[in-house]
Amino acid sequence: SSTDENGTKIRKVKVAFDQSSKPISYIDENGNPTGYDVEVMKLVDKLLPEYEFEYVGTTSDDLLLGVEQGKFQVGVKNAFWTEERTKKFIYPKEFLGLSSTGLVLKKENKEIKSLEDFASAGYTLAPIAANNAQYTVIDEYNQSHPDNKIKLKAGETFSVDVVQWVNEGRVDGGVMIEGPFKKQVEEKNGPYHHLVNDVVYNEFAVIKTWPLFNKKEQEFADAYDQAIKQLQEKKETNELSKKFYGRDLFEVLDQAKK
Amino acid sequence: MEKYFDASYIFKSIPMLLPFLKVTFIVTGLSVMFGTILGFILAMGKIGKGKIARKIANGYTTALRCTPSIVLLFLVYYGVPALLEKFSVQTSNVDKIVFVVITFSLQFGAFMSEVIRSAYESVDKGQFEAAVSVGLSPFQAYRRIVFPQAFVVAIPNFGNSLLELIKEGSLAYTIGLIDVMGKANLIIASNYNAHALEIYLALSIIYWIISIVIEQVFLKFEKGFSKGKQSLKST
Amino acid sequence: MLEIKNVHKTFGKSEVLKGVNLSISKGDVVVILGPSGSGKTTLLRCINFLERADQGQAVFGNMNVNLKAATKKQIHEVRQKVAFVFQNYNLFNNKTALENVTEGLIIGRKMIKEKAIEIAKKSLDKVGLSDKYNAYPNELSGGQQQRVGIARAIALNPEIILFDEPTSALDPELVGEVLNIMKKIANEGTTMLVVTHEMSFAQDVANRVVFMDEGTVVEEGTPKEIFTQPKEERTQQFLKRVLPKEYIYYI
Amino acid sequence: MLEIKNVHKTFGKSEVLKGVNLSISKGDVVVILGPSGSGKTTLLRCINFLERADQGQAVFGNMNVNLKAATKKQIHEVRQKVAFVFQNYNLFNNKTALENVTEGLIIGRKMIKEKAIEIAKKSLDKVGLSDKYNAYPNELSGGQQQRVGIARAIALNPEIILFDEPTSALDPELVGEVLNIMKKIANEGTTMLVVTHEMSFAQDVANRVVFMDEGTVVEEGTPKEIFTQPKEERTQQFLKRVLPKEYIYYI
Amino acid sequence: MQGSFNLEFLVDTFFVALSGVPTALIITIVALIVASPFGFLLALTRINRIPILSQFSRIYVSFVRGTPVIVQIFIIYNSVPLVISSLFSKLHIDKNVYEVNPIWYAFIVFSLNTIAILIEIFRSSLITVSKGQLEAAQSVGLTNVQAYRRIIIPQALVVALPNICTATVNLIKATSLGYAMSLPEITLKAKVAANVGYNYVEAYIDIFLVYLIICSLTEYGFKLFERKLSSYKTTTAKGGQQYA
Ligand SMILES: Nc1ncnc2c1ncn2[C@@H]1O[C@H](COP(=O)(O)OP(=O)(O)OP(=O)(O)O)[C@@H](O)[C@H]1O
Ligand SMILES: Nc1ncnc2c1ncn2[C@@H]1O[C@H](COP(=O)(O)OP(=O)(O)OP(=O)(O)O)[C@@H](O)[C@H]1O
Ligand SMILES: [Mg+2]
Ligand SMILES: [Mg+2]
Repeated sequence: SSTDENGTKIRKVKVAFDQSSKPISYIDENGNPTGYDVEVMKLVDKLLPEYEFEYVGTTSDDLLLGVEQGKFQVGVKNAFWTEERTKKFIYPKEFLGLSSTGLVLKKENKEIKSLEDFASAGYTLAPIAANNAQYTVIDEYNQSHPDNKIKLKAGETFSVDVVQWVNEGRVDGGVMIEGPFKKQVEEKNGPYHHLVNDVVYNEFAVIKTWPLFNKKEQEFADAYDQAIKQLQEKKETNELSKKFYGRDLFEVLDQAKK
Repeated sequence: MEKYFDASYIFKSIPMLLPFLKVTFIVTGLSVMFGTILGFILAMGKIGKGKIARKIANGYTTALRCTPSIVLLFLVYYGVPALLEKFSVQTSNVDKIVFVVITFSLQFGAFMSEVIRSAYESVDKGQFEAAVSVGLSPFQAYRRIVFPQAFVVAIPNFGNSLLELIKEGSLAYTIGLIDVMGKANLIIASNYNAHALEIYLALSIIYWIISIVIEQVFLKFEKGFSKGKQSLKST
Repeated sequence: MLEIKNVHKTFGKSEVLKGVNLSISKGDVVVILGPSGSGKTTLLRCINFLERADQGQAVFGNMNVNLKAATKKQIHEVRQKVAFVFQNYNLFNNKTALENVTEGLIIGRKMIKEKAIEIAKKSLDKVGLSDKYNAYPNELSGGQQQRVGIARAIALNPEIILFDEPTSALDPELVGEVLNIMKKIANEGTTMLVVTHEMSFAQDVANRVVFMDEGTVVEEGTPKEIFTQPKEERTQQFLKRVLPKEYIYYI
Repeated sequence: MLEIKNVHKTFGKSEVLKGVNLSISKGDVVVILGPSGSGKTTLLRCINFLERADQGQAVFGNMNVNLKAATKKQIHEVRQKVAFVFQNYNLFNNKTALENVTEGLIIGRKMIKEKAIEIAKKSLDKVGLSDKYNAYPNELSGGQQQRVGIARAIALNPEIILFDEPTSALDPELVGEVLNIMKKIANEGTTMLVVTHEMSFAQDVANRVVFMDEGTVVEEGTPKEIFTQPKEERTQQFLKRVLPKEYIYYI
Repeated sequence: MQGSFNLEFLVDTFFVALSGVPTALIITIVALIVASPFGFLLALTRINRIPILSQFSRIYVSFVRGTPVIVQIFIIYNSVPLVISSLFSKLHIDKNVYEVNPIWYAFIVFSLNTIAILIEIFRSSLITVSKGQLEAAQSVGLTNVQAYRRIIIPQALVVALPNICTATVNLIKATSLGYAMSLPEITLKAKVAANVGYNYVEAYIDIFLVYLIICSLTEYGFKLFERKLSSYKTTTAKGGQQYA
């Protein structure tokens, strides 16, 4: 720690982010960290003069372990809330953002609106990395619907290109967050814009996302809560949601799951 | 497949990938340096008379030969800090490249110990005997006669191990190191996972060229150093 | 000049040398004969400390050494006096013919380079290799390689040269080449202890022939004595088997 | 029995055989002499199609073969008539002595196993190896290995056996062993063509000696003719260099 | 680590990891079986310098040996289905390429990889058998095929075996990268188990142990086999290469 010109103590903290999860958190062409989660944290930093944030890009495996081990004080990676994680991390009181999570399907399957529908149809799902909370979402669904399970497979993020896989029929559906889907398919210069009439995105939940704090960082988490409240009141998070996800998800906050 | 494949991504991504070879080379260079030192120590254990040293050196080699790099990488990356914390040594400020280098030094040391041992043993015992019989001390005999010949034998195997190391080093992306492989994954992520195939093709071209260059360089080395080396005898 | 007393050597369980005694005067050429496995090579190697004897004494001139317990310094001294010519040459593969010869002089004897090269050239000339100074061993024929081995030994100006079957790795046509060189050196008065199967060499050059079997000296004498009137039955048997027909009339 | 006409063979740019003619009658033992590189090995190999000649004819009994253009079938037939004994034995390392001999009989000749074993044992007995049936090559001494090679050749009951320096890879003590066997076989009337440096064998056993140099037959005749009155200068030179002193009086 | 070391998890997950062993072994065995004949034939094309084919196998070997396995996996995993499905649609074969188990991708990747490794192994071991062995076989009347089958290959195999052993161990290890193809092998299974309670260190220790066990058993097995195969060599005195 060091001191600023006013003599207040400044504490340096490491903020880990998943570096390959555009548009939530990523490294832009110039090598700078950005994305919804990162930009929110940057605003938080501005409101917390006693902290100085340093952003460390990494993989989500490393992020989870690094925060747990204390290598990083906090980590952002579009993290959902799960029971197991509360044992390893501090969840602050206030969430960081919202994530529209949905199923990517072929046009002809657009009637499938929920995980129940998907499971009853007996469809195959694109693999999800085991440490991704989407995996937990599906897993939890399976546990609460033992008679109507979804075929869940663990895999590797880089090798799974959900839109392409669904379109070519390698799988019937994949879990995706709305932001990337929009950027990929719906935007004019998106790499899969030509598939805009072939695949659909059916939201099945809006889920709150959280920063994960190291267990020793209760004080820091409290400071974060203060700051994020101000930001949400000033609607700054809404702006960022529009910027990165193309939609103000805070409009549907009332439907959001924890 | 035309729908998904766009060769222009290959050419676009190569210049983006190349600067990150620096990281790959740093990891490789440091691992070669430390690994070779470790390899020497292990090889000495294997060659020497000490039974325990030999057992340890051989056991170490077997264990590392039997461990996938990715597993070793994770064990070092997660295990070493956990272990050090028990002795209240803080590792949170240590760059992850350090763990990568530790991992591959450990592995390269195992490779090298075999390279060194077999090179040493390939030099006929008579060479040493002839050297001492013309009045060289054992140390002089090793330095001037045995080692230079062993070195020539070791060159191609060293080259192979080096190639192996560079390839295995690509797995450092799994802990988030941004070398060429890591950068490739960042590019893919910035395309929202689209066009991964093209990026990987670009990556494989880069690796392939490096390997060809290294192979050629080592062939040159081998030719240059093998003056007087006896041609292969038929058995 | 060289006296060896009661040399014993065991490998694992087999006793290879069972108390060998030998004495060689200055200028002598002594040939050791004996069937394969009788311990000839082992004896030479013990003399030069390439193998540690289990027991035994050696007297080199006025220097008395325990073959079992010699110190590093003593070994070094012995090796200055004794040169070894190997059956399979053992030239330094990474050195040219000239470097093979200078190596022992410059590094072992700490001679200055110019001097060493001069001596090396002289001894290579002596074995007829004036045109091969810069050839690497693998560029030389077997006979040439063995001659470099001999040049390497004589350049050290040793008091005695040990030869271990110096021609047995050579093609029949190259044998003559090497034997002629050895004769020449013998005639110059160098003391030599030679293990060989070349009976004609033994006959023409040796002052004394030693017949070994099963780790002991069975019989020794002048070539004439050994070849024409061997006393021991074992010697007779061996010679009958080894000597070409032309010699048989001797026996 | 065997007649060879105008054999030519070139390796790269060097012409190794420059039109060799040779004729061998049944029961003959012909020895080929000649300096290293004169093409002796190449000639034998061409006869057995281990090397393809560039030109030439061979007549085996009543079978006329073009050495350049022989068909697979003809080659197979020739190899049934001609056996080869290699300088460096070339025993099948992964087969026992007995299997080395039966291999050609069972697989090459399609003989039933029992018969083949019977024949193989007989020929191994003939070369004095009745106690080594089940030994692998690396368990045999050089002389024993070469004798297995000979047994392998004679078991095929060939019309002619080609020997390529069958003793030059042997220790001096083992040479006699093999030469004796060869004499025995020669005395039984087997036709043999032998490349060798063993003058005493040539003298004792050969009906005819052929001297080759630089790819041609320089001179041929009875051993006596060649050894005592060589006509060509090149033959004289060669013999002077190769013959041991004891023979020199011949010349 | 705040969460202290979880021994119970370590033990439980060991068996989870162990349950991935059959997958790893099946891939290894299939790859070896598929690759052997190709590797052998291509090695022969190199030894005999068959035009085109020998150049092809050289480039092929160079590519496979020059690029990381993980990159090869990504390439195959991304491209094979595309190629096949466009092929099928051109040929009007109405079959869904994508209903395949990911293990098929593993078979393809590792077989292609192993072919290259085996080409090199076979090539180098075949040239250690001296030409004289072939000539001797010919001279007693064996055909080339017979000579290879009965004399050359048995001898080459002995030389090749240590290298085949290394290749096999490397192959088993490389299957750990199957996670990239969602292949439920040792590593992925343990990782999924670890995910529940974030017990990664324990999981990786388990994975390490499992690989250590199967790879050392493999090495041991090969050693036994080698001893049997080289019975004709057993009496070779291995000169102690220790320097005095
Ligand atoms: N390093 C060793 N370890 C074990 N036994 C050995 C060793 N060196 C030699 N022997 C054995 O000692 C015996 C004598 O060997 P030595 O080489 O002295 O015989 P030799 O008379 O020189 O025979 P040759 O004429 O065959 O060279 C042999 O039985 C040999 O097997
Ligand atoms: N495969 C080959 N390729 C090129 N040149 C060869 C080959 N085989 C033999 N030669 C050359 O052909 C010449 C004759 O060789 P060959 O082996 O027939 O001689 P040789 O009379 O048997 O000699 P030696 O007594 O040394 O065995 C030599 O100059 C040799 O270098
Ligand atoms: Mg000896
Ligand atoms: Mg020849």
